[in-house]
Amino acid sequence: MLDLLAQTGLNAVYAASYISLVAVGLVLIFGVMGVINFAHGELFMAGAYVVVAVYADMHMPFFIAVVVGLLFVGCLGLLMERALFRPLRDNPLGGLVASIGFLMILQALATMGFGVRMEFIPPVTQHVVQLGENISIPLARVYVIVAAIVLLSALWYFLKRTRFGWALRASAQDPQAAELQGISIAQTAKIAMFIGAGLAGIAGALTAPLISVNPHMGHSVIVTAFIVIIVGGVGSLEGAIIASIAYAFVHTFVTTFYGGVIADITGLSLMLIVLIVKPTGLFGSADRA
Amino acid sequence: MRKALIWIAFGAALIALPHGLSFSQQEILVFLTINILVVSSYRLLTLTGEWSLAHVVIMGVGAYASAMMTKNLGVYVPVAMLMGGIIAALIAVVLSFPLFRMKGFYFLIGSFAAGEIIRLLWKHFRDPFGGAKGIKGIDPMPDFSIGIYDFDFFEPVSYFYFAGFIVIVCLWILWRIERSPVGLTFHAVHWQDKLAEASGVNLRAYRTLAFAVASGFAGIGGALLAHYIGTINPGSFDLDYMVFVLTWAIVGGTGTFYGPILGCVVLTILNEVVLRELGFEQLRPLIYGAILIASILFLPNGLESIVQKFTKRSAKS
Amino acid sequence: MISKLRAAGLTRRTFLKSTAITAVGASMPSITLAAGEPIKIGFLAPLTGAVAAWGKPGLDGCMIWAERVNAAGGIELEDGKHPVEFVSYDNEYDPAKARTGATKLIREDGVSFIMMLGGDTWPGVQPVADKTGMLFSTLLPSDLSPDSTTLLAPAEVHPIYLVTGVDYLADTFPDAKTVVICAQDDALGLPSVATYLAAFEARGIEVLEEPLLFDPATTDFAPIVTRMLSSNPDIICLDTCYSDYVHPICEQLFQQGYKGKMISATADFYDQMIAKTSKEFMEGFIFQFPDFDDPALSGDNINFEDANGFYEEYAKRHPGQWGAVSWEYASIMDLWKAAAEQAGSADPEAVMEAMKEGGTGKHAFGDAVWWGTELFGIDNALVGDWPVVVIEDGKAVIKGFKSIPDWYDQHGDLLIKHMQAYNQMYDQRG
Amino acid sequence: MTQFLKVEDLTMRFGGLVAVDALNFSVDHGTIHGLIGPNGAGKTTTFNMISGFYKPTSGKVLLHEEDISGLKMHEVARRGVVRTFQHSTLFAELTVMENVLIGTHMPFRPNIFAAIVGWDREDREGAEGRAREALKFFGLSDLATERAGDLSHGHQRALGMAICFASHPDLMLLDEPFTGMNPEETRQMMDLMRRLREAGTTILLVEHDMQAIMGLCDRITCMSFGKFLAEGGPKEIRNHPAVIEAYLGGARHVA
Repeated sequence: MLDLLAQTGLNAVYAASYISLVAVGLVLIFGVMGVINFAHGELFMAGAYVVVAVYADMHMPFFIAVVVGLLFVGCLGLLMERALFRPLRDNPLGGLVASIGFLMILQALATMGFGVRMEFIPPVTQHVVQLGENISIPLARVYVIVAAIVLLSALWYFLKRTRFGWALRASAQDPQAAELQGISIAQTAKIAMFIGAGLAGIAGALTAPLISVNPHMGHSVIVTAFIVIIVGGVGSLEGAIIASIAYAFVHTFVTTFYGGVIADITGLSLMLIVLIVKPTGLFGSADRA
Repeated sequence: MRKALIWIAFGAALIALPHGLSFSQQEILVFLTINILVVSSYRLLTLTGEWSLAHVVIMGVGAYASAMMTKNLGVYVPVAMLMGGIIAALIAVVLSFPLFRMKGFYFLIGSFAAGEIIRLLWKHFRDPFGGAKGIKGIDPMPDFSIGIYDFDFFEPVSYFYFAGFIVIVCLWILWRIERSPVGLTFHAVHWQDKLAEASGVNLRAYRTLAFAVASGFAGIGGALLAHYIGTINPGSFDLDYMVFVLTWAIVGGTGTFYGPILGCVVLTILNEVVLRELGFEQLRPLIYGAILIASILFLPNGLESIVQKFTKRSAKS
Repeated sequence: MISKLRAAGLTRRTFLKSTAITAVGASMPSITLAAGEPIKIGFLAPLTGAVAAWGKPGLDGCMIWAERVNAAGGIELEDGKHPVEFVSYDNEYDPAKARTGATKLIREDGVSFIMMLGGDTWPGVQPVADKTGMLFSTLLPSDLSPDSTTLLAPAEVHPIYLVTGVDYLADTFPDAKTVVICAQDDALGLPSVATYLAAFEARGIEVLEEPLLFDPATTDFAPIVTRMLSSNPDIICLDTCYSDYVHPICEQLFQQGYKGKMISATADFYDQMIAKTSKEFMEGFIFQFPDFDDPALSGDNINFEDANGFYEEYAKRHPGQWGAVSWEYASIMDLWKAAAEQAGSADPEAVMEAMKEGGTGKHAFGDAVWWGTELFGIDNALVGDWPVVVIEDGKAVIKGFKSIPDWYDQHGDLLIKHMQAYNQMYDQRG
Repeated sequence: MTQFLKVEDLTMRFGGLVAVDALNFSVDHGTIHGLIGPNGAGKTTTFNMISGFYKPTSGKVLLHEEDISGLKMHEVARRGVVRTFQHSTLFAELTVMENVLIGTHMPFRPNIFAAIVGWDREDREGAEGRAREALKFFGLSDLATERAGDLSHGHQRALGMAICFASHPDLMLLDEPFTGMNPEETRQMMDLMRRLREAGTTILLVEHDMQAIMGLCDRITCMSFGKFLAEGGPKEIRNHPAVIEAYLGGARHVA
């Protein structure tokens, strides 16, 4: 029983890692751009397909594929910013519809380029770290966990310690005030979109060898990410990370002990309860709602 | 007088419409008619400024309720449809207690979560909801004759007349509500909720009223759908469908009563008729996505803004 | 107008003809095919969206089938040879769009036969089938019911063939006594769970836990695998899952150190599963869908026309896309073609009569009987032998064909018991 | 006679900050009552507590001896206490007429069923009549079809009051009604308020414009740093040493 608990805990840590990467990107985009990026799950998908192309098809090293995934999806983010969200800055619902349109296009492109079937990605490593008789974690999952910790720490440093980060946080809190202080909103929007999209892309790239890659894989990712950022409070990066961890643990443990559908219902119910008790999420403030 | 003539001509055109279409286009016309009710009722909800992602699931509540009533209790189909609408409205009232503690983005996602929970409950409880397979063999609307016309509700033309009649009655009610002091109060709640409240408007009550009325009509729409295709399942009311309703409303524009209807009609014809006829069967999602983006970029106020420009110009000249 | 005709006592058959006449600009159904005019076959399955993987590869297979048949001169009817042509309609796995598509294919395109994936989309099409008398086929026999006489399940008798795999397992490894089942919680997974439960019970294999149902939106399978392994089973049963789930589940089983037996309905792209785990781990994996280059499929008992050649062509055109649905639609066409040639007509009623003549039919995997009254309320499923496939040294090998009706004669009551427990009997599915 | 409006030990804390501290005063029926004090004295907070916009931390607001503190804004409004807002808080997208019609919400409560079948004609006509009356009273009749957001600043303030007036309030709470008005507009507005008082409406207003306050109010309550400072007629207040001290002291601090 103790083994089962420990193994389930490890499973939860992995889930928390990739969920938090996706959720933090979504929060960052919403904070700075003020739009709900419905296509975020498809950015995750795009990152996974980069690995299919670069690592599985072109046989480049996995590490390179992940970096390409980050850059490529980051650039997709820049494209979205320039072509969709910037012209629609005063039209948040328009941004929502545009991101839905973008989502459809990305899905269709993936289908055309790679087919409707799931993709094959050779395992990066088959090494399993044995922590006990019945407790183990595959090395590939450890990579994801480590990468998440490194990336999120780097992001934290960037946001709290650099001028860019300061500008980003300022414009997330109050765009008008930020503009008055001489912060270029266009500049911060670009940075936020690149980082936000890139995080989704790298999460997709890192997990690609571990999950089923198909054109519709983004759907369940975006649903999870929405739940997480609502529980954490929409404007809050810390909230998103803490909520990711909480959600991953609850969902993983309920899945293991009661079943997957019950886990989904539990996750959604928890989110509703949080919203009823504190309508702005655990770490959210009311003004950006 | 002239107005009456226009309405008569409009009615005659509607009656003649399905006879100019191919069989599959008649089928699409039936679904389009139902979707017009769904998107119009959605607009009523947006009048108070809140955008919900639960609307399609609540439409499903009406569909499930009506289907189960006819199947398990033998209720006469039109009565069951009305009851489906009422039950959808009641569920909306229940949901309003948690949901209207939230606003804006939180409401959007909160409503999504509430809808997903309902969908998962349908999936999880095979008895009575049929689980993932849903409900099959739903009683069709019983055929009847009105002397000059025999209704055979397998035929899309008959069902179009039936559904069209109900939808027009519903649209008329929605229009009356919007043009009444109640509708004005919805606008007030949207634009300045604090000032409205200071004038004695019970915000919560009006938000709930809009949510419940919109949900009731969505429920009737769901029931109309269920008794036509004869089967419903949790997947029939998923986020994809909701996204379509949302895009119809926004691409059409929600400033006017006819905006969302326009969006629904134009986008449905593009997606279901034009793109299929042109042979883009498997490319449709790509092109549809591009159309969404183009329309939102170049027509930020929706398709209705074209109509407005046109009517203004003709009013001037 | 049409409704008045109906009121005047129109039968199904004349109805089809009369609507075709009233259809403005719609071509006539192929019942009155001119000589040499192509026979149109409807393909009504998801081609876009999340379930497209169950339609698109089948259409690809049909295209190859049509080319091969047309190259050989087409289908021989009374009035001479006709080429065959597929008309597809993307139903997006939505019952309403399936209904629209069925109407279009029947009343406007004038097809003679419609192949569907079935499942959620069938109930939407059912009224159209009932009214028009059009002949339909489905891949999912759980769609069958006594209400629809013109729906056939001539290719895949999912899930009943699963019993053959369990039988093989029990015969070959009598020491394996315990099993845990996991399944996706939907129309595909549940009847399959009931079948496996019956098959394991028939062979005295203990099912250790309630089958673990997961939502089709699941991406991370580590928790489910952890749970399955916690009861230390001899066998893990993967039920009927999409390959999107079979692969990550196997990978997790491998990584969490599982060493026992595995049985599953499908193992599409098993070479990738081997690459993700190891040859040793996948050795002995039991499933039900052979590669069509298997020499056992060139045997005389096999009715699928040149299975090996078909596979070769498919693999050439769509590398890495071969799966169960790739051949199933085509195998239905083999059956249909034979029946149409026997009837000398493409008329749905005549073809169906010829197909079901004598209560037997030529199923892809051998001669079979039309069967299913007890389970489906109608004997419209073509059931006979089904192959048991085992992975040996990295390659799927047919280990033999086992008779499904024989199993049912012995253990039918078990199957019905478990089907009822999961609300999967035809009279419960309402 | 019972007290019309009485504020008892009213207190509001925001975190550690005490914005209003145990405030007591009362308003007599049929008077114009001013609430003044230097910046940050807690006038607007007091206002917000009376109107139900804030829930007081402690203390009571008694209307005809009924405690209305902590009620929602619309519940307070339905008891006859209707407020205006600082700045031009209006339904900017709607026409002037529609704005005032929303003000008639309470006397002519809309009913959705009557509205659908058309049995509310009397109510609609009544509401429209009342709205016209309100527009006429505030001299906005000619602008009825304009979009509220397009009005001049003075007209917007008047419209804000017209919305309030349309609901037949017993007590109007006016939040800085003269801000941004030129002397002529201020004079006209003062006349209107006197006419309101004659019609039996009680007015409680927060204002910075000392001249207007002194010329208009029957009684004035002065606050400073959240506390009650003094109360009396315009003359008493003008010469009250504590008031002078507060304003001069405040001025010094500001400077």
